[in-house]
Amino acid sequence: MNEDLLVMSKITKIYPNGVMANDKVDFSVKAGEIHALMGENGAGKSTLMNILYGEHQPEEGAVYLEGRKIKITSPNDAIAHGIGMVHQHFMLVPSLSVAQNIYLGKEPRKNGLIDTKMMIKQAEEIAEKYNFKILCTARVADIPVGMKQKVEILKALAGGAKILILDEPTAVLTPQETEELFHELTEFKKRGHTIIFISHKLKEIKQICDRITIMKNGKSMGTYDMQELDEKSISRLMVGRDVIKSVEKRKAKPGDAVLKVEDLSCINEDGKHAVNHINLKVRKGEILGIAGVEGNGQSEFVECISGMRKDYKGRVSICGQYVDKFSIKKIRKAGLSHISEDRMSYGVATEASISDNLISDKLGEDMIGHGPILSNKKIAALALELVDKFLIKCSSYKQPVSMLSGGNMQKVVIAREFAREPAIMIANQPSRGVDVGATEFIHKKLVEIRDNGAAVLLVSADLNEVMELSDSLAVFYGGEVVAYFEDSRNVTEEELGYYMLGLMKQPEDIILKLG
Amino acid sequence: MNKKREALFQFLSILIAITVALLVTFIIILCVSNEPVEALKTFIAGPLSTKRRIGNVIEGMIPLIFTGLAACVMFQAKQFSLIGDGSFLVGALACAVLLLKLQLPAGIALFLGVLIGGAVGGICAVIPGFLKAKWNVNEFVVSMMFNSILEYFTIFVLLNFIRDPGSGFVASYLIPENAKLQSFISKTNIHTGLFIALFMVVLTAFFMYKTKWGYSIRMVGKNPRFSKYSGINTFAVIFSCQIIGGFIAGLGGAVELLGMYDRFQWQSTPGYGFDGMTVAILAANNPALVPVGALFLAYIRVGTDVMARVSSVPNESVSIIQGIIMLLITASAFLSGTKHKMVIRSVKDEQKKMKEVA
Amino acid sequence: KTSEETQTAQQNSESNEAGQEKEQDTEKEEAPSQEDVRIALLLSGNLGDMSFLDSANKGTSQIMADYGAQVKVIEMGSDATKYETNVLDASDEGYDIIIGSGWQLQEPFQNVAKDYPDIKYIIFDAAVDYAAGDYSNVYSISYKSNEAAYLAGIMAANMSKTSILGFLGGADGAVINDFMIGFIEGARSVDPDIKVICGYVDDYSDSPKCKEMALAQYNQGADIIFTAAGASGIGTLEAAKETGNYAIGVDSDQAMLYAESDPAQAQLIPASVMKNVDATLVRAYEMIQEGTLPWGQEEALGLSDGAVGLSDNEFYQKLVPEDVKVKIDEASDAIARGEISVKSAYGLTTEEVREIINSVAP
Amino acid sequence: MQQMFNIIFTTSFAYSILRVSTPLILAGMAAVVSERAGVANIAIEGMMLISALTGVVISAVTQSCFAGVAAGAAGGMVVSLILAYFILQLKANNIMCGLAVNAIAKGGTVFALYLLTGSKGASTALNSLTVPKIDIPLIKDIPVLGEIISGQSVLTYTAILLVAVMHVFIFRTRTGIRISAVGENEKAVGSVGISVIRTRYTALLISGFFSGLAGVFLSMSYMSGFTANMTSGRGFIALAANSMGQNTPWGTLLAALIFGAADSAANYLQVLAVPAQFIQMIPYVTTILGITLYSVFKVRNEKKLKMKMLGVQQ
Ligand SMILES: Nc1ncnc2c1ncn2[C@@H]1O[C@H](COP(=O)(O)OP(=O)(O)OP(=O)(O)O)[C@@H](O)[C@H]1O
Ligand SMILES: Nc1ncnc2c1ncn2[C@@H]1O[C@H](COP(=O)(O)OP(=O)(O)OP(=O)(O)O)[C@@H](O)[C@H]1O
Ligand SMILES: [Mg+2]
Ligand SMILES: [Mg+2]
Repeated sequence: MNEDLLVMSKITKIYPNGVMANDKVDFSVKAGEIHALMGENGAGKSTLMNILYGEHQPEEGAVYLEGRKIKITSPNDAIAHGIGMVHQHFMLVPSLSVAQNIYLGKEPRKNGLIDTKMMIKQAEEIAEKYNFKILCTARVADIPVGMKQKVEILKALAGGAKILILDEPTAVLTPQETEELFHELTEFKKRGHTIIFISHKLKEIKQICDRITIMKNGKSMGTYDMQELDEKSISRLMVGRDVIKSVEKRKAKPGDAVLKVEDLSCINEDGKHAVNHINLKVRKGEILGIAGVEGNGQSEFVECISGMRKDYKGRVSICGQYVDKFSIKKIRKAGLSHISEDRMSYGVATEASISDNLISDKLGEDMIGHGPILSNKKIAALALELVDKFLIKCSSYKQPVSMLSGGNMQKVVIAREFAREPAIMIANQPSRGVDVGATEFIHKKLVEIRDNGAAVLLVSADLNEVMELSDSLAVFYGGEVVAYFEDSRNVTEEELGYYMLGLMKQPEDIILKLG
Repeated sequence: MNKKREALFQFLSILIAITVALLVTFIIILCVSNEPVEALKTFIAGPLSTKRRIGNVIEGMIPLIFTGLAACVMFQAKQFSLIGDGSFLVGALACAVLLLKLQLPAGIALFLGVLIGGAVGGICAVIPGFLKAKWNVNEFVVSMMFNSILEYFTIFVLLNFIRDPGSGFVASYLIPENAKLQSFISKTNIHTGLFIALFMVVLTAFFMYKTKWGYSIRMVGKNPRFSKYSGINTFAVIFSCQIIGGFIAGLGGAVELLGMYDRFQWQSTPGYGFDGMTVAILAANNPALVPVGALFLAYIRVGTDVMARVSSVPNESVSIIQGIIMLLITASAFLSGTKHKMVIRSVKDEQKKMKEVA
Repeated sequence: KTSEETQTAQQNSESNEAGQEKEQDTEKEEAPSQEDVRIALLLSGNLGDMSFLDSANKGTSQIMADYGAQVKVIEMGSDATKYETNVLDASDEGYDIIIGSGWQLQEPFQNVAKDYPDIKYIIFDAAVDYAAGDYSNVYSISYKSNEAAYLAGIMAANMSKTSILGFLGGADGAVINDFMIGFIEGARSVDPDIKVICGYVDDYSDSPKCKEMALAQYNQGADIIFTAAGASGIGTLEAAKETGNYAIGVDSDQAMLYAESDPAQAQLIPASVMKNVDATLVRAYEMIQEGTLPWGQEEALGLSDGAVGLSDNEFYQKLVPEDVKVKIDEASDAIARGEISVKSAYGLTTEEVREIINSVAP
Repeated sequence: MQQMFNIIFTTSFAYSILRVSTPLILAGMAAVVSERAGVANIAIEGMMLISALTGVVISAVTQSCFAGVAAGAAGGMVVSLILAYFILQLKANNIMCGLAVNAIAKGGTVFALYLLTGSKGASTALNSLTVPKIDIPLIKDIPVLGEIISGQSVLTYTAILLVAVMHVFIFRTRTGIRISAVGENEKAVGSVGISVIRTRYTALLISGFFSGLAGVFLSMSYMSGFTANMTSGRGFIALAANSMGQNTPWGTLLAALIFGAADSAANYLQVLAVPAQFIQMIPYVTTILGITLYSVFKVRNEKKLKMKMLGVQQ
């Protein structure tokens, strides 16, 4: 256990755009440990792991496995050496089934053709072995995000990985799912596997990791035993200052309803009733949190009220004005801002520059130019201000967003949606994949606009986040509201968990108060 | 790596592509000609050897600029529509019909003729554009099919409405002289349509990069879901960008007719729509670079023509050589290795400097 | 007369290759002497049209072979904006004679020729407008293809069992319609009630489509199809073979194309309507040498000049019944004497053409 | 109207549909496989042209029909290999490369034809062979159907057989699945250790193979020889068929048949006293209508179904 199983030595990586993402990084893991890799957004964690997995080639440095120098020039080499990786962003083929995705590249065959039956059987077996509940015949395009994450993990496991790299696997999981995953990971460790675990959630890291390596600005800040460090010192090493864990906020003074939803129902692409007769209002100066296991209608609900989805029944109004027939442009004009949960698909245009991404919702406004004309000056000023204010780590606002780290992409979304003072802010998983410092910042912002009189609808799979930020709280289960707490302080995490899993439901009259 | 170096690299890799293309060209010429050096010389220098040939290059550029711009606007929104080809044809047809059917006074004739060409070119794009925007019907297929329909339509109109039976070949009556774009450099056919083309370049570049609508078009091309989410009317963008493309191509058709022809005589598309796609790709979809792409294409066309004319290189090698140059010109991987090494060196230099400072 | 033409045609195909060799020879061995006449042949399209461009090329090749003239063939493709430039370029490059093909070169020739009075211009299958200026250095050849097609019509109507004929043209234009109208008139002169299915391929190189259209015509009862569609026309010939019907070729003796490679195909082509561009170019060159060419004029050459005609070869002899041959010869003489005047498509409007088509539609 | 029906409801018309469709089916398969791999193959047209000539020349030289067909298919594959090298290795723009290959094919085939036969128009001087037509034993005796289905070219039957093979290949074999996956998310495929480039090479090779067969069909079955530029845009129609067929082999087959039927109808309806141009438009109008109706129904149905479910819920 004391021998280093895998050593990465003096790894330097420079991207074609000249960003030095890794600067002579030393990194080593021991056999049978769970090793945490932490650092701010853009610190170079994903880059280092992508190098280990053969996706990128380093400019300098070497990798040693069990003392022997190995060459990894493609994921194929990495897989051959028993390294598996779960990427930060999904690497799935949407039109293929879960089983096909898991066995992509290693499909079982009979008579030269793929043995689909066998493949599904094997997939079911492995899912069962690791206690993951997924439907192996479903198309990946149709399954919720949390389930996709499990498919990713199974994919790596089915590949026979001895060393498993998990790049923020919990960012899209519910607490329960995370717990399950952790359980499996510890099982895994017992069987002698080694795990490299990237996460921004200190609690998780503390819970399961044996050792931790911290990165900052492309350099390693050293490796420590988990016991050596408390949460404070970790964040100090990462960010260079203490991060206050909980957001200070005054008690809410809710005013009139800003967003009102009346009897909303919708059918999703699978033909299921994703949202069922929901009545809900969000008041001026309050944060209404929506808790729930992913896939219980939150996504569809947000899509309906933000105008992304039109085929629903029911009415939505903002500031007393019915908006359900409005175009998205008009809905936004009526005062809605919307942080999308799926930043890669909706939140950003990765090929476009940061500034282009920051102005996409402001075309009707003079802040980027009069009438139909764009003003480069105004745009530059706005972009500089937002990059500065929202701490987006980039070399220039003209950089394409694709060159940013995941967390910094999220900050671009946040910056755009906060740039105007919204009447109602829908924040769907606002701090997903964002480092502690930035999470704190986003939370502060949400509270700030609340205090300035905006209504905030917060949807998050992160229970801590919902409980900490929300003034009042609703729980979604099966497309319905199953619980409503006018004061979120009146509920415990455990109690919430029961509602989220559908084990309990409040009486109608309490829920009706929400509407 | 700084901007200057980046640009230098871009330039170098294009230069290498051209050099390789010329080398391959030379080898081909070597096989088919008994005076290869002479032939290659006429290919490279031929277009510049006389005023008329320089004129040919510029004349050849004009329609390419229009269809190149049209392709740029549509490609920017990731609309892979071929409607430019049909719009060019029908734009010219509409212009001819208008001028032949109405006796318009001098100044107005030209203006209206070009404008109607654009308008009808835009109208041609309505069906493929609408179907794509509304029901997501593949615009490539629809525009391709629609172009064939437009071709037959053109033949029909030409034969039945504007045909001059006195002309030995199928062609319209003579276009009234007062509507024509006059050539302004003696001994060439370089006509005032060049200014319309350049004006359109400026206008399109301004539109794409300096207006909100142009911005919307670019964003829809980069990520339509993102655009929709941001409140951009993706239906209008997709619909309009094809109509704008059709409009510009239609203008081009009218300008080409009024500048280069005495009669309308096309019975199939002259193919400028496809050439426009090539130009747009060469220009990396940037309207401002379209004249450069058009110039390049026109230049190699005239070069190969001259070569086929004055040397013993057979005519068929013209399209072979043009094809090879096109194959190589966008090949971008030539220098990528070297470029990466240069990036690394410059980053390290910077670091060293930083250390020295510290 | 016709058999003479066939011979020339055959000779031409041989001399074609000889010409190629000669071309290289002259370039290698002897520097072009001062006396060599330099000729440019400007084609408003590309070679391989299996029609009048190929035929013109054959003619100039023969001039080259027989008279030692230097010939440069320039294929100008389909972009009409290039034509005038090419004429100008050729004029500047000091050719003695510039030959151009077809109506599309009419206006370029008109624009250029008057500025180069020392150069001789010949345009064939079209004519410059002599009223529009001083074109005393331009000679125009036009062909009365309708006359030859008339003979084909007589032949077809006599040989048809179904009384339905077919015509497939390359595109709806005067050059093609001239064939069609002559064909229809000839057929009607035999049988006023005869039906002719007329179609246009709208493409001169889509032989599969032409074949498909020809098959459709055969299936609808036509048993002889006259095709004037350039290289597409090959499709008609093949359709004939596939259905065991007859087809009539155009421009060159198309039976001879197959005489060796595919005799079964040749057996089904009783005749082709010839437009002997090659012969007329050679004739013109000879007249230049003799000093008898009528510069500054248009000559409309027809049957009597041997410029057009029906091909006469072993297949014609074998396939066409004697009495029909006699009728054809009679008609040919009558046309030559001016007793029959065949309607021409030149100057007809589309509507008038359509009326004619509809009048014989089944 | 009556006249129209008389013309269309004949066995010879129905028989012609299969024949007209065959090159589209084959080229359509070429489009299916390349499109699935995420490389729009504009060069099918050019590959067809090159193969058409190659097949004719080799069959004339060897006097073996099979050798001709094989050489044609191989010709397509060689061209696709070159295309793949430029697109995949040199990272050249694939549309540009496709247009370039088409230009080269157009000039190159005429040039080669001239060198070989002295004609720039057609290969009539070569004694090339054609693929035989065969009767299918039992079916040929069925009254109407026999006349329509039996007696087609071997290549026509091969084409239909190959559609079935392609279906199995794409949905049931490793390579097939990987080709589709690469087209959808190449990063995902690369991250499981499959070479993206090699997968695309394979797809383009197969695409070349089918383009080759399509070309050979034109010159060795449809026609019994090569004529310059004889493809006349069929490679592009195949792209349309593929798009109408939603990138699936059977769908593309159906689309090709629909186009073929419309095209045949246009050929048969030339006798009608309607301006020929309007008749010629039929296949293109049909295609646009077909592809539009498909999309409209798809969108409408989904929405209707959803709203109906919501209504019922009430
Ligand atoms: N493909 C790329 N091209 C250019 N630069 C890149 C690319 N990917 C990442 N970078 C840059 O490299 C740096 C490190 O990025 P990396 O993705 O490794 O960060 P990270 O530590 O994983 O951050 P996060 O927690 O946000 O995921 C960042 O500055 C980023 O902008
Ligand atoms: N179909 C989908 N539905 C919802 N979300 C999706 C979908 N596909 C992808 N995503 C989003 O893509 C992202 C995948 O990356 P991930 O969230 O793991 O990165 P991250 O850890 O947040 O990034 P970083 O740490 O670099 O900021 C997730 O935010 C996930 O919500
Ligand atoms: Mg990362
Ligand atoms: Mg991250």
